[in-house]
Amino acid sequence: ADVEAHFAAVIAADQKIEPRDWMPEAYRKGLVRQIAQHAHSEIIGMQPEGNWLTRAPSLARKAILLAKVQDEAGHGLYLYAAAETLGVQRDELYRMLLSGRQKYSSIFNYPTVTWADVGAIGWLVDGAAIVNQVPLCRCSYGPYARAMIRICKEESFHQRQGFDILYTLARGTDEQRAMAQDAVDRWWYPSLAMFGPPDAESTHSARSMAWKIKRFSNDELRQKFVDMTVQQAGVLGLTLPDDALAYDAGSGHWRYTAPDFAELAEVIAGNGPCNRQRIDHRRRAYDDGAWVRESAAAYAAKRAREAVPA
Amino acid sequence: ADVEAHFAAVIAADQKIEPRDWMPEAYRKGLVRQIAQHAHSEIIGMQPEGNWLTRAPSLARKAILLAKVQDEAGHGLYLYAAAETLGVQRDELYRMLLSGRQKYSSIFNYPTVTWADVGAIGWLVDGAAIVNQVPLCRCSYGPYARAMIRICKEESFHQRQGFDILYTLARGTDEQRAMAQDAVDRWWYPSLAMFGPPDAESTHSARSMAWKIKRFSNDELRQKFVDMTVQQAGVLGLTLPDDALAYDAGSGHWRYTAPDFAELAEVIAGNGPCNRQRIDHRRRAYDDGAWVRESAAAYAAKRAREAVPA
Amino acid sequence: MDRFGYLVGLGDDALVAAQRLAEWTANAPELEEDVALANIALDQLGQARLLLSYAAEVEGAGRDEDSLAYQRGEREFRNCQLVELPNGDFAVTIAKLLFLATYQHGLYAALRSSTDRRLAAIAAKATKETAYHVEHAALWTRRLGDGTAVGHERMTAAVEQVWPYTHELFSDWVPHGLVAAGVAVAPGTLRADWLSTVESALAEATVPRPDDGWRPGGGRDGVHTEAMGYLLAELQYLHRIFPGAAW
Amino acid sequence: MDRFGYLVGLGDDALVAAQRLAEWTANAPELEEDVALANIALDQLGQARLLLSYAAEVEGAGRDEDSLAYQRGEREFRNCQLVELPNGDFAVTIAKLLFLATYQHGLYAALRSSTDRRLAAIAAKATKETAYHVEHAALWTRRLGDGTAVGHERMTAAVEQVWPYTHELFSDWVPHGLVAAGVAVAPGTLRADWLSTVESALAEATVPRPDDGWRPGGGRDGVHTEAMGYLLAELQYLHRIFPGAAW
Repeated sequence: ADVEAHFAAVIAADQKIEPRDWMPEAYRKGLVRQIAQHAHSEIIGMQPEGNWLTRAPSLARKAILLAKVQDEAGHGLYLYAAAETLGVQRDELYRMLLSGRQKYSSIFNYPTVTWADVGAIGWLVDGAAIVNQVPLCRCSYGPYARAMIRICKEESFHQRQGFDILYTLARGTDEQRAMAQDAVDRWWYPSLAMFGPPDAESTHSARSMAWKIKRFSNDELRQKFVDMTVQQAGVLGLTLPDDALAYDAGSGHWRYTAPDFAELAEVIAGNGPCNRQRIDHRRRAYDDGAWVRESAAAYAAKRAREAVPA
Repeated sequence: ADVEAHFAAVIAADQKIEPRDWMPEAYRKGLVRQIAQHAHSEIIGMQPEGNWLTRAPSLARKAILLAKVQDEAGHGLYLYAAAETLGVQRDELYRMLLSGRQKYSSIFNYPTVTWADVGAIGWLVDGAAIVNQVPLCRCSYGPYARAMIRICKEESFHQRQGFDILYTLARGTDEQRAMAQDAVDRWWYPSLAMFGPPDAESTHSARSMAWKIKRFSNDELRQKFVDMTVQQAGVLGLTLPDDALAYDAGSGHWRYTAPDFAELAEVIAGNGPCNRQRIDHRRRAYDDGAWVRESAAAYAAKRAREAVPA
Repeated sequence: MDRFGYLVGLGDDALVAAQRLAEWTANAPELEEDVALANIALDQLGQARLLLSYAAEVEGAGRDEDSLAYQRGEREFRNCQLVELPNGDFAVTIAKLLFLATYQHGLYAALRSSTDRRLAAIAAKATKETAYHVEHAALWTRRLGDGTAVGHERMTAAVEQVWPYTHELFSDWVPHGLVAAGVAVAPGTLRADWLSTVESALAEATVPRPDDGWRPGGGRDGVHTEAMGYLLAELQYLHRIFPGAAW
Repeated sequence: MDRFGYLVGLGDDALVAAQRLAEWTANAPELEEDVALANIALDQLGQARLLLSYAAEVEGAGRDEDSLAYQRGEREFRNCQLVELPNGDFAVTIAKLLFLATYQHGLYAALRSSTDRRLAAIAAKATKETAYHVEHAALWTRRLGDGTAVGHERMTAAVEQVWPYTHELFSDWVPHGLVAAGVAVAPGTLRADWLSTVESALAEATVPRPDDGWRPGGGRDGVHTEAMGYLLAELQYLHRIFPGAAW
């Protein structure tokens, strides 16, 4: 059909598919799933860092953290809006999050145990997110690509802030330095796992590549992240917890120990340290807020009726 | 009538009226009011000190404070039991507390702002309570008198513990000493007000005296407390916040500035710093616990039915 | 109480308000409100930082915004009790914000012509920010008060619960010398405008304006509600563990 | 992990349990329960003090029960996560207590014959105390589980919520050398008796025994749930402000 040819041509020409364009149902569904999961991750991701808002150790750090967590809510909003261009409703997606039918990034199922974890999340988790997301700025679906451009800018800001927290701690007292190293030790492998299972076991990937939603394989992105992070760890003066890390002059890459994918599978299956807590938290906020949303809707309806001339 | 004569004779002989004895309705009602108010005070009094249970600065102090607050709950239980001998139900009295129809001691409507307040409550508030309560051990109503004997023993223990907290603080760092003095400054006049309005304005007193429920007037007890406390303040090395304090060699008593009875009246009327908080707290505990009490009652009823032979 | 104390009083109001608002993050009834409350918290925190930094300079004892925020004891905090009250449900938070922001907006608007130029500059920025806070709180007061029956009931209860604590905003705690010198504003002079704004916001929301009765206070003298100690323990704990460390 | 670490692990369980139970004071569903929970909290606190004091002596580094309780960071606390979980409703508290006390009772009963005589003496006292705790929790489990429909529903939900955290009680965290020396008990050996007691308590209460599935852990390595930081901030704040002061 014409529409199919048009779709294929746009993809081939590295141009953008827009909401009104015809698209294969699998393309649409895959995108909804991916964008929703991405949006959910932003929203759930507010919790581990939000955990330190009231306890941040300086007012400047408190302000930066508050702005960051606020950005995450904002990212969630852009992304839900991008998903809505594909004919779904935010509330519907949100309920799928709450009921567990849609996922969010498993990285947010680990607890933030100390203040240094806020730094490690910024440096490692946002760092990994950026490596994952920068290629999405060129993704074939226009609204998603445009949302990602905005998000990536802010994320790289967040990553620098996380780096800066760790940099300060690493140059602080012995206890602060130990706190920073401990956080890196705990967040390193979970961050590596953010790139998903190894290419050999990855589902969805081939078609996503063909459709130019995904541009690099999980292992390619993971390698890129390792190469980048090893350098930065040197600047921080902190150690990555992998004795096997070694520069391979031949490939120009750092060799590393792969994360424990069995653990990743467990966390994805719902058995990470904080899965229940994270979803319970969101459900509680949603349920506690029901009367507020209902009252606001009733108020809006009254105003709308009044606006209609009698 | 015979019963009236018997009642009068028992009172005159300084013996005890017991639950099965005839008593004037006003005697019974007055006692119910007084014992209930006393019980309510123990229960509400758990809150200001309970406020420091999770924050006590040493494990030894935490244990002592926990035992003390537990004693207060126990005192409440004895006293409600004493009131029940007069033909009322604890739950009925408790609901009168929650609805504001019965009072509790106004002293518990002040907040515990620092750890030193726990010391000041023990020393001054429990000290004043003891002065008030020791004569009640000889009160004409048997169950009340016996409850008071047990309570007074524990209270004097509590008073020494409070004194010891302040003694330690007064010999500690400058900040600790200042904390102790500040607490004494804030609790002194409210403690003086615990003895009630000046004799000239006191209601209930004359009849209570005649019936040997009350043995000394408000002002007599207040003076006794001042004389005792001035000595102890000297040992502590803390200052009572009254420039007019002076020893009167003629009377052998210390002259002092009377508390602000207008403020006392305000607090009694419901406008102390914590009146609403204290009652709201109790209501919340009562309401939140309703399902628990109901389930326990249902369980007990099932067991009782099973115990009946078929 | 001097200029330092005045600045600290205003700064503590903003700091404690920011701390309470930050507690809402990831707990708000909808995502847009997570964003909005974080925004308001950020504004309040920004005001607190400007005021406390300036206070520290005025004092000239080598302190800074962090030593003031993290190393004072509860009895040295000069905020009104209104801001330290627990968040309660969303209606209580909105009532607190409506009353606080309306007060702050009137205060900062007046302080724009303070003879203290640094304070006047802070006030100019804060006037704009608090105008948005008032608007936001008033909108939610209407949405809750004039929405569903449940919303109306909760908003009414919240306003009644918080109202007594508004009296302290207008208590006579500011040194008369500072007022005479045109540095500060006498709080009492702000109440008429405050009342008129608040009363019309409540009227539009069909929420009754409570009677004036109980007037708790003491915050300006460092006597706080029992909620304050827990707030400070959370705020200060980490900083206090490592005295003098940089973060 | 050595004898010091073992004692600290047991002591931290008791300390954190006491802290959570103390939160109930003046909040219990009835006065008798205020008394009972305070009693249990006192027992747990007493055990914590004996264990931490002894740990400090064993360490020989000049620390005492207070420096261990108040001056360690979160990552140094060795308690299981079960005890740090927020109190939740009364059913959650009872479920936590039933599981903890049953474990402690079996543990202390076994430790009465520890080759470490001091520990054996502490265990002898604690065995009696925890027997009462188990009985109290089991009684309430029946009252809630076999009382009203609401009680049954809440007790069932509470048991399901807390169950996963019981696995950590029996994790292999105790140095095998200590076990071999007869000082300590291998936690895994306690589970069979624990299960039998708990299963019959649940059965009598008509509460289903949850399936084993998720097995959170980490507490013995000092990796705690996010609730722990707030608990410690409250516990330690005052002591930390005045390092070295006597109280």
